Amino acid sequence: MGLKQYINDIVEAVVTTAKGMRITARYGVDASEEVTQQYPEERREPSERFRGFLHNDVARCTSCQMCIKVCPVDCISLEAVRGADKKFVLASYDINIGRCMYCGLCVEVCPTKSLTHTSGYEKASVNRGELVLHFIHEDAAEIKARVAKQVAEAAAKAAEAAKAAEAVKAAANPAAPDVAPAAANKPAPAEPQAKEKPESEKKG
Amino acid sequence: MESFALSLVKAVPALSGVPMWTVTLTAMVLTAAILLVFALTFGGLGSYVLRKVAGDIQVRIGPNRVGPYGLLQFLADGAKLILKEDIIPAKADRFLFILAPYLVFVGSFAAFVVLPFGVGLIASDLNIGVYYVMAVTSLVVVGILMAGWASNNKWALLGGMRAAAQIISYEIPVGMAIMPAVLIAGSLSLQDIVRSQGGLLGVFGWNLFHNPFTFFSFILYFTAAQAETNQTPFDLPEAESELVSGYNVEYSGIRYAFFFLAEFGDMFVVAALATACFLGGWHVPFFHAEALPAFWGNLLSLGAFLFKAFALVLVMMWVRWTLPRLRVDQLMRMSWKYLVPLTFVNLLGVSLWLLLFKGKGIPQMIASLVG
Amino acid sequence: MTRPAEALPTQEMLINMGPQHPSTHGVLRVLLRTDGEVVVNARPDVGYLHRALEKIGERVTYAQFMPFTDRLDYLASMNCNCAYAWAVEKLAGIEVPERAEYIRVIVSELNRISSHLIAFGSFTADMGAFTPFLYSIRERERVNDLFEDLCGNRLTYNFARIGGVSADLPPGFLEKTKEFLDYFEPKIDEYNKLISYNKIFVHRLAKVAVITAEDAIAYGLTGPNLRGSGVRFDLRRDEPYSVYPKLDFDVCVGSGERGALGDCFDRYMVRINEMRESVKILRQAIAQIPEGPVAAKVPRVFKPPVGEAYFRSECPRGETGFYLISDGTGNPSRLKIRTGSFVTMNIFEKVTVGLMIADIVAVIGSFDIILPEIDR
Amino acid sequence: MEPQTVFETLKGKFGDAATELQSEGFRPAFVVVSPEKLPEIALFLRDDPAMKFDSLMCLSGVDYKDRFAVAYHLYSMTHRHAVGLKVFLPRENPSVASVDGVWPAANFMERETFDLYGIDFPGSKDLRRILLPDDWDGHPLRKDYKYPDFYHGIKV
Repeated sequence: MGLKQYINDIVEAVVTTAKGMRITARYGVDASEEVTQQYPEERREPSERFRGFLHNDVARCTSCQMCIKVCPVDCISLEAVRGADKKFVLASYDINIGRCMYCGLCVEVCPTKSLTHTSGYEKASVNRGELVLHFIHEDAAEIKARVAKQVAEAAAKAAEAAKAAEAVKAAANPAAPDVAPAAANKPAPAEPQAKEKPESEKKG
Repeated sequence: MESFALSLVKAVPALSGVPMWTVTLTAMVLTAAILLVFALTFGGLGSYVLRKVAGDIQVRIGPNRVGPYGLLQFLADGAKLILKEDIIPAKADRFLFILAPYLVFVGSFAAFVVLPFGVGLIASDLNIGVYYVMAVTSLVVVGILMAGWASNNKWALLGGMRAAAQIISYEIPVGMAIMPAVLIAGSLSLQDIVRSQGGLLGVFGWNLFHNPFTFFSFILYFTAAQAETNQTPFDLPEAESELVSGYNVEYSGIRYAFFFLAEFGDMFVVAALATACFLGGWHVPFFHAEALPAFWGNLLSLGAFLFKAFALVLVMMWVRWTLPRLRVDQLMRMSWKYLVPLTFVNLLGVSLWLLLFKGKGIPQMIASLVG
Repeated sequence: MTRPAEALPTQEMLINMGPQHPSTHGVLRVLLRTDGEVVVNARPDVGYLHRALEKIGERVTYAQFMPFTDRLDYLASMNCNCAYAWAVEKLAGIEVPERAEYIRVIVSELNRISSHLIAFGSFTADMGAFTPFLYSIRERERVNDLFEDLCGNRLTYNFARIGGVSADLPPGFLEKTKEFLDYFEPKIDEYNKLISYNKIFVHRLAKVAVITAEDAIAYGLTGPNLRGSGVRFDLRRDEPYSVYPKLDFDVCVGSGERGALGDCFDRYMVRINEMRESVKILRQAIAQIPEGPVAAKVPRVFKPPVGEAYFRSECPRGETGFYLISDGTGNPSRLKIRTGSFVTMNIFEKVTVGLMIADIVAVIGSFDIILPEIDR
Repeated sequence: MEPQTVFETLKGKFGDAATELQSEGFRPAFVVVSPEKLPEIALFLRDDPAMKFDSLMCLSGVDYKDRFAVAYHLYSMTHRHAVGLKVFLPRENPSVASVDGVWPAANFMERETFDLYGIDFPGSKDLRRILLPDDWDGHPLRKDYKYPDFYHGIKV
């Protein structure tokens, strides 16, 4: 290592250090460069498309289960029963936001746009159970019972109406075949139930 | 200290009935207490300033929640450190583990004794002041090595070893860089060194401007001292990204606080020494503090001294937040291949200058030419 | 007094660097055998973050796997999203509207900038300079803001879809991107002044962990790590996909300007220079982007024909390849992910012999590995 | 060079060792070779001046339910062409010679395949489990893998 190199090294070290220090000094002095946001007091507005906690507008939900099918982590579960007007009635709709990864696939597929992302992102809890959002606060069993009752009532009514009609018909044409009551007398179906899959299938 | 006690007895007649040694002892304890409080406060406020400076440089805000402008952050931190669980690893060498932080702290705190804070504000004006500072700050290395060894942690051990190599290597350039001031003053006493810089309006008498060699001495001293105090770019003993936290990785709570305070104490000692040796110490520019009544003179000179020292501390922080870290072999190379030869050359230069120009500095020569 | 060597035996020290260590960029564990500070052998031990993504891939449908690609390299989710989408499209032979391709390129390059920013920032932080890290985070935050406007998330974007992208650009996005580019370009020079050419920094990196071009190819290094060794190979140019052929950009390679060709400094500089090239690509893409639909018609129940496809694309951390095997059902029968970081770790043991502990940190930083990509 | 030519060259050079060319629906096309001849074929592909497949892009294990396969995606930095190489292995004791002497890049990927599929690579420099713990039971990417309920007493 020659003397020239030696001195060059020293000069280079001093010059590059000075250059760096000038930049840091500029930022140090210039208070307007500060970018910190004082979080709890200052908040930035989440953007329009922000994917926060999920929210289901249960009034518009048709229990089509698209969201359940598309969810990669199975965080949505719902129970629905067929109501008196043949439409499904939600008995429960739960989203486990502790498991949700906010991918937004469920919102995309929702045909009625009842499932949406809100701008909420703050939640803390000491146990995982609290991280399950219940969108229907009533007890599922109660709803089921009520719907079943409605269905039964409707069925009874329909049967009565059918009977009356039959009576009328019978009066008009006694030879008509007996068909109507069979359709109305089906028991209330509780079939579309998306129960959580067993734990072992969700590894990962 | 006896002389101070004697003057105290003379000034306050009521004390004449008390045995002399009690007065001396009380005075000693009081001085030590004042210095300790100063050191602790500096440690606390220093940490606040460090973080604030870091925040400013890094386009952040820094502490601002506790107290106005976050000024009381250090109290909160201190309370946290005191209340924290004191963990001693099961396989640590308990005795050494407990002893190490105190040694480190004592090493940096003992240096405060000879720092000339003002015209008459010096705990003990030792006639070997500079030498004493160099000696006691070397105690730090024993403590750090002890901490590294006793923690029974490989990272801590590496940190301790690095610290030992580093601090011992950098003692030499530090000592040699400070020699010019000693040569000019002709004394090892810090108070004498400061007094020797009082002429020419209290600015141009500074050793910094004495001649080009002293100017370089200052730069070299500052660089080497940065290494002595384990500041970035020489913070290898606690290199966070390599050694996790180095020698103090196993320490927590109040024991960690001692290392922390010692680090800031060291920072101040280094800055104060630079101030005393190169920046005219407590001399107030364009003003004669010595001529004032004792109280005001001391107050003013104390202010000047602290201002200069703090300014240097700020520069140290500024460097700290700008530069990356050296590697351990480069650190050694820098000391032995660059700083040591350069400080020797500098010392030679200063000596020759003093010999050739009969101890006169450039400003002095200009002054004699002009007037 | 001289001692015989036996009286003062020297022992090699075995140190665990990681899985919890500030500068292993995650949960990498390196088993160091050192002689004092000198590394005799450094053996990487990976797998602490294994999430069985490939197994998950066989369980979920093609479309459902998209959010998992976010988790592949969380600093460059967009790149992984698009890579997966391109792979599936190659498998099924889907034509993607041009606007969608442009959008993909724009987000990929933006994400490349943000990923390289993190690489730069965390690398300097590893080297002991903490300030540039904060500066890089500040710039990255702007990219994140842009992405939040675009797709609603700041880290795991899940933006690409098979056959296109999930949504068109929001109004004002291109203008904001341009604004960001104007703001960002001068910052690169500032970084260079602040740290890249700092004497200490250069000394820490020059001639450390030199990888020759032959080794780099043989060990399968890709991306900036390969180019750092002076191999001018970039998938965007040499195996063009999407609309990259229509864009003009340089392939940055290491030049050995501060030491040897293929050292840590070269790899670092390639990333810095690539940010500039990305800015260049972005400006062109913004100027050229056509109007039109952003997604092709893909049936909701998507079942690609039986076949196998391997698609690789240039991600910030090297080549991310998807090897997809379809058996005609809705789920992939095999979904192999080849990631840059994983293959890069292969050469780690070879290049770290004889370095110092502090250099290990530099090597990890210069490889710019990311653990979720290694462990998948 | 097209995979077709690669296949024909291999056929000419190694005879029946190159068993099949999978091209319909395969991007890139695969040349299926017999596992016994793999080391020589790999060396030939790497060193032949017309081939020069100096880079191993990807090495993957595949479970085709009735048999295993190892797929090698090769690329030539010199000629900028790509080809796939595939060996089929039986379900019982699948084993194929390691190629990490030919392409050092193979080491980690072979370890991964060994880990997740249990395919043995005799001759490898260092064949240990890589992603899973050393005492993990079974090879998870096999189609017949059963998820364990517990690992060291921890519920999985």
